[in-house]
Amino acid sequence: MDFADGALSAFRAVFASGLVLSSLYVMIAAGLALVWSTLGIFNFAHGAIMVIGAYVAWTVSIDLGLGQVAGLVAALAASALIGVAVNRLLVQPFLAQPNIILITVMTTLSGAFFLENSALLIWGPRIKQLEKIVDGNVFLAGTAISGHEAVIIVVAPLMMLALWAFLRFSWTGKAIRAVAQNREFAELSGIRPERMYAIAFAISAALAGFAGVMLGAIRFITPTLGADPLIKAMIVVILGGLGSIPGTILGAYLVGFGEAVSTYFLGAYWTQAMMFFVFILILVIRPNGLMGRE
Amino acid sequence: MTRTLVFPALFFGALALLPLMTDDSYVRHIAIIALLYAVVVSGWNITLGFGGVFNFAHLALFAIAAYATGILTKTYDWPSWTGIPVGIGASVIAALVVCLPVLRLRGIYVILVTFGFGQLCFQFVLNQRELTGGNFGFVRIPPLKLFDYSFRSDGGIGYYYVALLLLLITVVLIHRFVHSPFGWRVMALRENEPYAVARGIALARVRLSTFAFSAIFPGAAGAVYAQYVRSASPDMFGFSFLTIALSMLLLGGVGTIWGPIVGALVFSVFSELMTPLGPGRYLVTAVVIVAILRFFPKGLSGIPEAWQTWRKRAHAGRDVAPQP
Amino acid sequence: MPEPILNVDDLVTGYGRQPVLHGLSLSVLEGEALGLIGPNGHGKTTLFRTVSGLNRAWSGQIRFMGEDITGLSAAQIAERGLVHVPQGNRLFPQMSVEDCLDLGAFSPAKRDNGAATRDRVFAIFPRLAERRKQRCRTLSGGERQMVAIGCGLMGQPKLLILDEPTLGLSPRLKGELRDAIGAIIETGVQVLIVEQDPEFLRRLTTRQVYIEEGRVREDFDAGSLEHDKMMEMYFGLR
Amino acid sequence: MSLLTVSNVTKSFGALRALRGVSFDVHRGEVLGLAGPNGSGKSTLFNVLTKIPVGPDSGRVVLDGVDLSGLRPHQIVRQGLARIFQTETDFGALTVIQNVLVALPRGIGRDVRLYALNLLEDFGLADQADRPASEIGVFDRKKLMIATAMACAPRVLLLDEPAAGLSKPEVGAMAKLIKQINRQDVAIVVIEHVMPLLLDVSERLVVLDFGEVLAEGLPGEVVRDPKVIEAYLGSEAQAHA
Amino acid sequence: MFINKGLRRSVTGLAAVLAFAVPVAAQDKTVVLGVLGAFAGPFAADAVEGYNGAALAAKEINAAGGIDGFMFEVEKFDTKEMTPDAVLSAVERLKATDNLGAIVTPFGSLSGFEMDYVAEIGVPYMVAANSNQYRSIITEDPEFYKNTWSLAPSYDAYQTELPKVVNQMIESGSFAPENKTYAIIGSDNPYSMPIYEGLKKAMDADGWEMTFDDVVPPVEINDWRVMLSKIRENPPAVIINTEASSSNAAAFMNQFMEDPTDSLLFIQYAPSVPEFVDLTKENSTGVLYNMLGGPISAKVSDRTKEIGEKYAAEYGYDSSIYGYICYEMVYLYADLLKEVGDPSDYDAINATLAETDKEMVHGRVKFDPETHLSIQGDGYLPIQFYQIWEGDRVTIYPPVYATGDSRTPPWMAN
Repeated sequence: MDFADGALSAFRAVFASGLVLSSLYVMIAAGLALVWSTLGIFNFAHGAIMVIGAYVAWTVSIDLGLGQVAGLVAALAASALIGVAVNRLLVQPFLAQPNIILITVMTTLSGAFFLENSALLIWGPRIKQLEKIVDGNVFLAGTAISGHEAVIIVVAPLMMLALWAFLRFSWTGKAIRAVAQNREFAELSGIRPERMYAIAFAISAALAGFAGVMLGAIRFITPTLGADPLIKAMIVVILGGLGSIPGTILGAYLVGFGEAVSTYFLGAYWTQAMMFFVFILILVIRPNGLMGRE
Repeated sequence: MTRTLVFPALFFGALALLPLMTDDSYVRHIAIIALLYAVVVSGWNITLGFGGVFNFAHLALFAIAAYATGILTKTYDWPSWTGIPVGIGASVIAALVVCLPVLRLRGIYVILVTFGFGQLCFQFVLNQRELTGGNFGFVRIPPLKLFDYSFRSDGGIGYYYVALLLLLITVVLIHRFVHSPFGWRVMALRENEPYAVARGIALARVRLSTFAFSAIFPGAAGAVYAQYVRSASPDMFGFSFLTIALSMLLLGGVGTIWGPIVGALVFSVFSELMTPLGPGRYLVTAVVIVAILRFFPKGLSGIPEAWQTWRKRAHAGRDVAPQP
Repeated sequence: MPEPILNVDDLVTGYGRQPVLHGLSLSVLEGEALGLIGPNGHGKTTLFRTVSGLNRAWSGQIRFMGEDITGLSAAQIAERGLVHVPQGNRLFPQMSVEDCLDLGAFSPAKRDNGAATRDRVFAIFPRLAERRKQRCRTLSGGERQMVAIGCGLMGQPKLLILDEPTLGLSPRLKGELRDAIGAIIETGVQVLIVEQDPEFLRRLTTRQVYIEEGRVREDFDAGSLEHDKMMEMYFGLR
Repeated sequence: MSLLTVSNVTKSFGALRALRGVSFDVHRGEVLGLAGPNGSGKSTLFNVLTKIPVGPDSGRVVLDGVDLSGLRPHQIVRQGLARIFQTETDFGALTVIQNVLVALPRGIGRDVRLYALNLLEDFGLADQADRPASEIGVFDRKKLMIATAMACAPRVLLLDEPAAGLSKPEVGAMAKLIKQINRQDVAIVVIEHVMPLLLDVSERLVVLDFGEVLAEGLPGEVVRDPKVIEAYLGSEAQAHA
Repeated sequence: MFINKGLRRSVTGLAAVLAFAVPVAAQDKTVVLGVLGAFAGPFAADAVEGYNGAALAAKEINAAGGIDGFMFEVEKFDTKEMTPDAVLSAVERLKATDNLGAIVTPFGSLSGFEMDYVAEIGVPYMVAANSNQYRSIITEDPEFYKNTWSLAPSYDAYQTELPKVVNQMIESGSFAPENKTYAIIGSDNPYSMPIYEGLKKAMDADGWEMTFDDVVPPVEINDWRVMLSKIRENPPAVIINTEASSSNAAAFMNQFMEDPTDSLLFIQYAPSVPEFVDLTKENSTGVLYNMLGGPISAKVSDRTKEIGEKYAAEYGYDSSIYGYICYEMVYLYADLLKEVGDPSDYDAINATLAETDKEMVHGRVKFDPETHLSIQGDGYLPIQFYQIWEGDRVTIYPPVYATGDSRTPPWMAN
């Protein structure tokens, strides 16, 4: 086989692979980024909320046979509700405490264990499976990818764009940012911070639920489905930096393409360890992320 | 001075007699593990409680010590009594490595970097399958042996006393730490970093020493753990292990000598009692942790104080100023 | 005697267990502009924070336009038209001037008049109109102060509380700002101002109150805050 | 005879130029008052001198012949430049005497506790030595903060509003305390809004405005300087003066 | 020795409290069968199905009046987070259990380290997986581990049998390779690595030439495309993937099918998980996989059919391998108890267990005295090769159990 042709096809595959992975990470990280970049809360229950979203969608669309749309709607509603509960029970009561950072790490971790094991009790340990949104394959830069993944590639950046626009242009979005940037001044402006927290968490959790539904069609759904994506999302939002939705997008594409490129040159074997190494390195060099601010 | 010794003497005296009360190996096993956890969590309390640094690499130190002990005493045939020094050495070196990036970071970033360090170690253990046994774990670590006495004999009672001795040494060391200028410097940095620096406290040196000191305990406990259960597993780098230890620490109360010990012992027994609940026990644990954080932010060791405040308030009516 | 618009009665509050206000009483009468003066660290800012709901009152009562507002949240108090422009003007650093102002009229009832109020703010502070797209953190100190006051006006206040509006401003800017506040007062908004500069207060306010050690020490009638008195208070010189 | 020489120090935060080429000397054994309206850069100057959290953008600070630019914050303290903060600051979980002990340099001698007790005695805090610092009164916390600074064996002591929030009698006591410290051959730079105190203790006065030295000289003269009055009382005030 | 009475009371109290964690055995003629496993976390499905299978068998036996009046009670011994101390706690709970008859379990830990402790207790211990680990421990001192027996066979055949099956396909005409090349992907875990290395050796020995070789880490792999593109640069006749995670393997299957090469695809074990077909749908038609110690196809084995149907009727879904094997373990134990008569006579039961020679759901079980594993091979526990065809799992090897012929995968049809 011609070398140049081989290199080209490899390049295409790396590109397609990077794009699929990045979009996956964008989708998983979107909700996490919302509460992290605006409220500065790192929600370790994010992965577990994804799991619940996927299971609820499974119950409604497959078990009850009500179809994909109903499943998706139910999943979004259920996860948004959980998001509100997480905020109400695990975040709000602790906001006044001085070591809020450690405490919310602990409470959201507890929340994650609660949700994960609730899923185990409710749906059992056997793996479940959601229908793909679109069947068949699509060609991307000469490499085939599944239609479902193509949907993710298109939807994930749109999701981020919508999130960005929401924070940028809507009253509620601006108010959420205001609370994050200067809580007291926001209160004096007539904004109720608790309400903004609740809304931000609801949206964030709904995004997690959506990610769960999308992921549940290409991976098996198990109670621990959320663990790995959570760690990836964590890397993404940290790379992106506090206070920056565009940073999160950049972070996701860097991680995704970085993983694809590293898999090609270093092999899959060392890629994971590399990612953590680079993650730590970046945190040390730029503690506030690549596009982060104080 | 004598009065302050009464409680520790009773505590350790009772624990020293426990094997005479019951030879039930189940009770003994739970007790050994609980004592080792108490040592680990007490060590964590040094960085997290007294030092105020959100060090999430502490359990990784424990795992590193277990692996180091296992690998050197099994693969490289080092005598088993070198286990504890090896564990401490490995743990301290790893702690110094983690501390370097931590010196530059604040808040949540410290949590993330230290957690990331644990994950990096986890990846390393998986990648170095030949050395570490990969994701199945490292097995058949030689048990502790002193002269001709194997600690496995007599139903493992030797391990119980080793663990108890470790805890005793831990309490003594931490007590001395809390009452030493070094300890005060560590706490001063926690209380107000700029002010501490403005009083001539060398941030980097004190932080590095704090990490090194706190690493002694997971190092020793990790070594004994490895020699007792005769196995090390990559799960020791995982979330659930970390959460268990953190729950113990928060349950007991950070920044006190006895809080983490009480937390570790209570939590160990509590979690064992809940075994029949299956996955439901995680639900209970999660609720209990959140409730403790909510209502007793200082943990179990804060309950007497909370009780006194409550009584004072009940007596004094509205005289006590509310806290914002 | 007209009914006070704001009435603070025997207010005690502080931080942690440390009281800062020891039973402070104060009224803002209908139609007057009240100035507060006194040394740093003696409770002026604490008073404002408690009135606007940022701090909790330990005891005592705060009434605004006849309604007891003690214990209401800051947002609820702002909605009622008691708007506090805090000291330090950090604002929303990442937001544009325009967004920042808009958020000043966050409650739905005020949103409707938002555009009109904004035009008024721009009329008072023409410089803000030029910088409407600029991020707050890139503004100069004077401009930030204008935005802060502008935000307060966006809340369509009946009583506007200004905490050291001229902090760190040059004399020229101070003058500009004083004129602007004067213009605001003329539109019928009542003000309560803390200021270090007695001259500034004397020009703007109808009555001044001297606060020390968490209590009202002296009450001056309009214009009686004499230079010598100030020299004494400030420099201990006669 | 200059002990501390500050030459042409500048510091900016983004667009804000907080210090614009500040120069002055502190002489051995003197009390130098540092005045200026709120926001004129006084506290920033202290921060920059002690590098807490960071040093100046440019300019030189020399303490007794030693250039401080290469030193880290804790080394600057050990070199003999200690400061107190504007608000009462302490290590609340530590006892009063431990607050002092952590600040003591090594090599004081064998009985450090006795040394610390003597120091507390000077500040009238010895009877509270074993109470947690968080439990003592405001004035005592303020004195404790100065005591810990003294424990660092400073040659120049920077006091940032030592009288803020104090009652009149306490202000008087503070003035006495400052003079008493000064007698131990410690040069003092004091920022204060309570003018009577400042005028009482200072031998010389430096007035900052907008990050620049506006006036420097004997206190009685400086406060009558029209520029200073204007900076404090507003532009119209000079007409009355 | 003087001991304070109150102290003694409180300590015995603690012991009683601890003992409370252990369910109290009721009647005298109860035999407790323990299932050791993690009932939460990533391995929960294995533990739960092992438990379900065992519980189903016990229920049947009890319904039939028990064994000589002995009634079976199946109990969970939860290894929780699977950390070594949690596994040991579970072992200690077993040890303290009254009337403990035997342990029947898919596996007690991933490393098998619990064997040392179980051996000390002496209770009959039957496992259904992780043969490599158990073998490596047992062969050191088979006599010491006299109570530990594996109903799973040695996994060695995973390393050697593939070339034979491929050659058989070539002979039968369902596979016509252009050349003798292959690509292989290893998964870096102690289970897969020996198989990966063994397969390389076996393929090389059979004259195959390797065109691609990489190892993936034991984590979630969402994208195989880079690797697939490297494989496509030089399309081999056979692609071998030893990925153990069925979720990862399914992703591989789907992504391979996005642009398949003219290669036979073999994925070791992972496609045996029932849901693999759900995740891959028609994409999986044509893929080959194999399994050791799994039940014989229900199409040829009545036993499999019977257990499978009973299990599905009881629990509402199909059993995985562990449901079948743990079910069989309980019946095997019933045989032993009938013969020995005394459930507390561990030595006698272990000795009888060692002599087992019984036809079970996965073939004839007879133990190798050196390794305590079930003997593998024709006439004992077979290695079975399957080809998935439109959701059906067709056994194509060994011929005795075959339910159909191998076919040319659809992507290779032209």
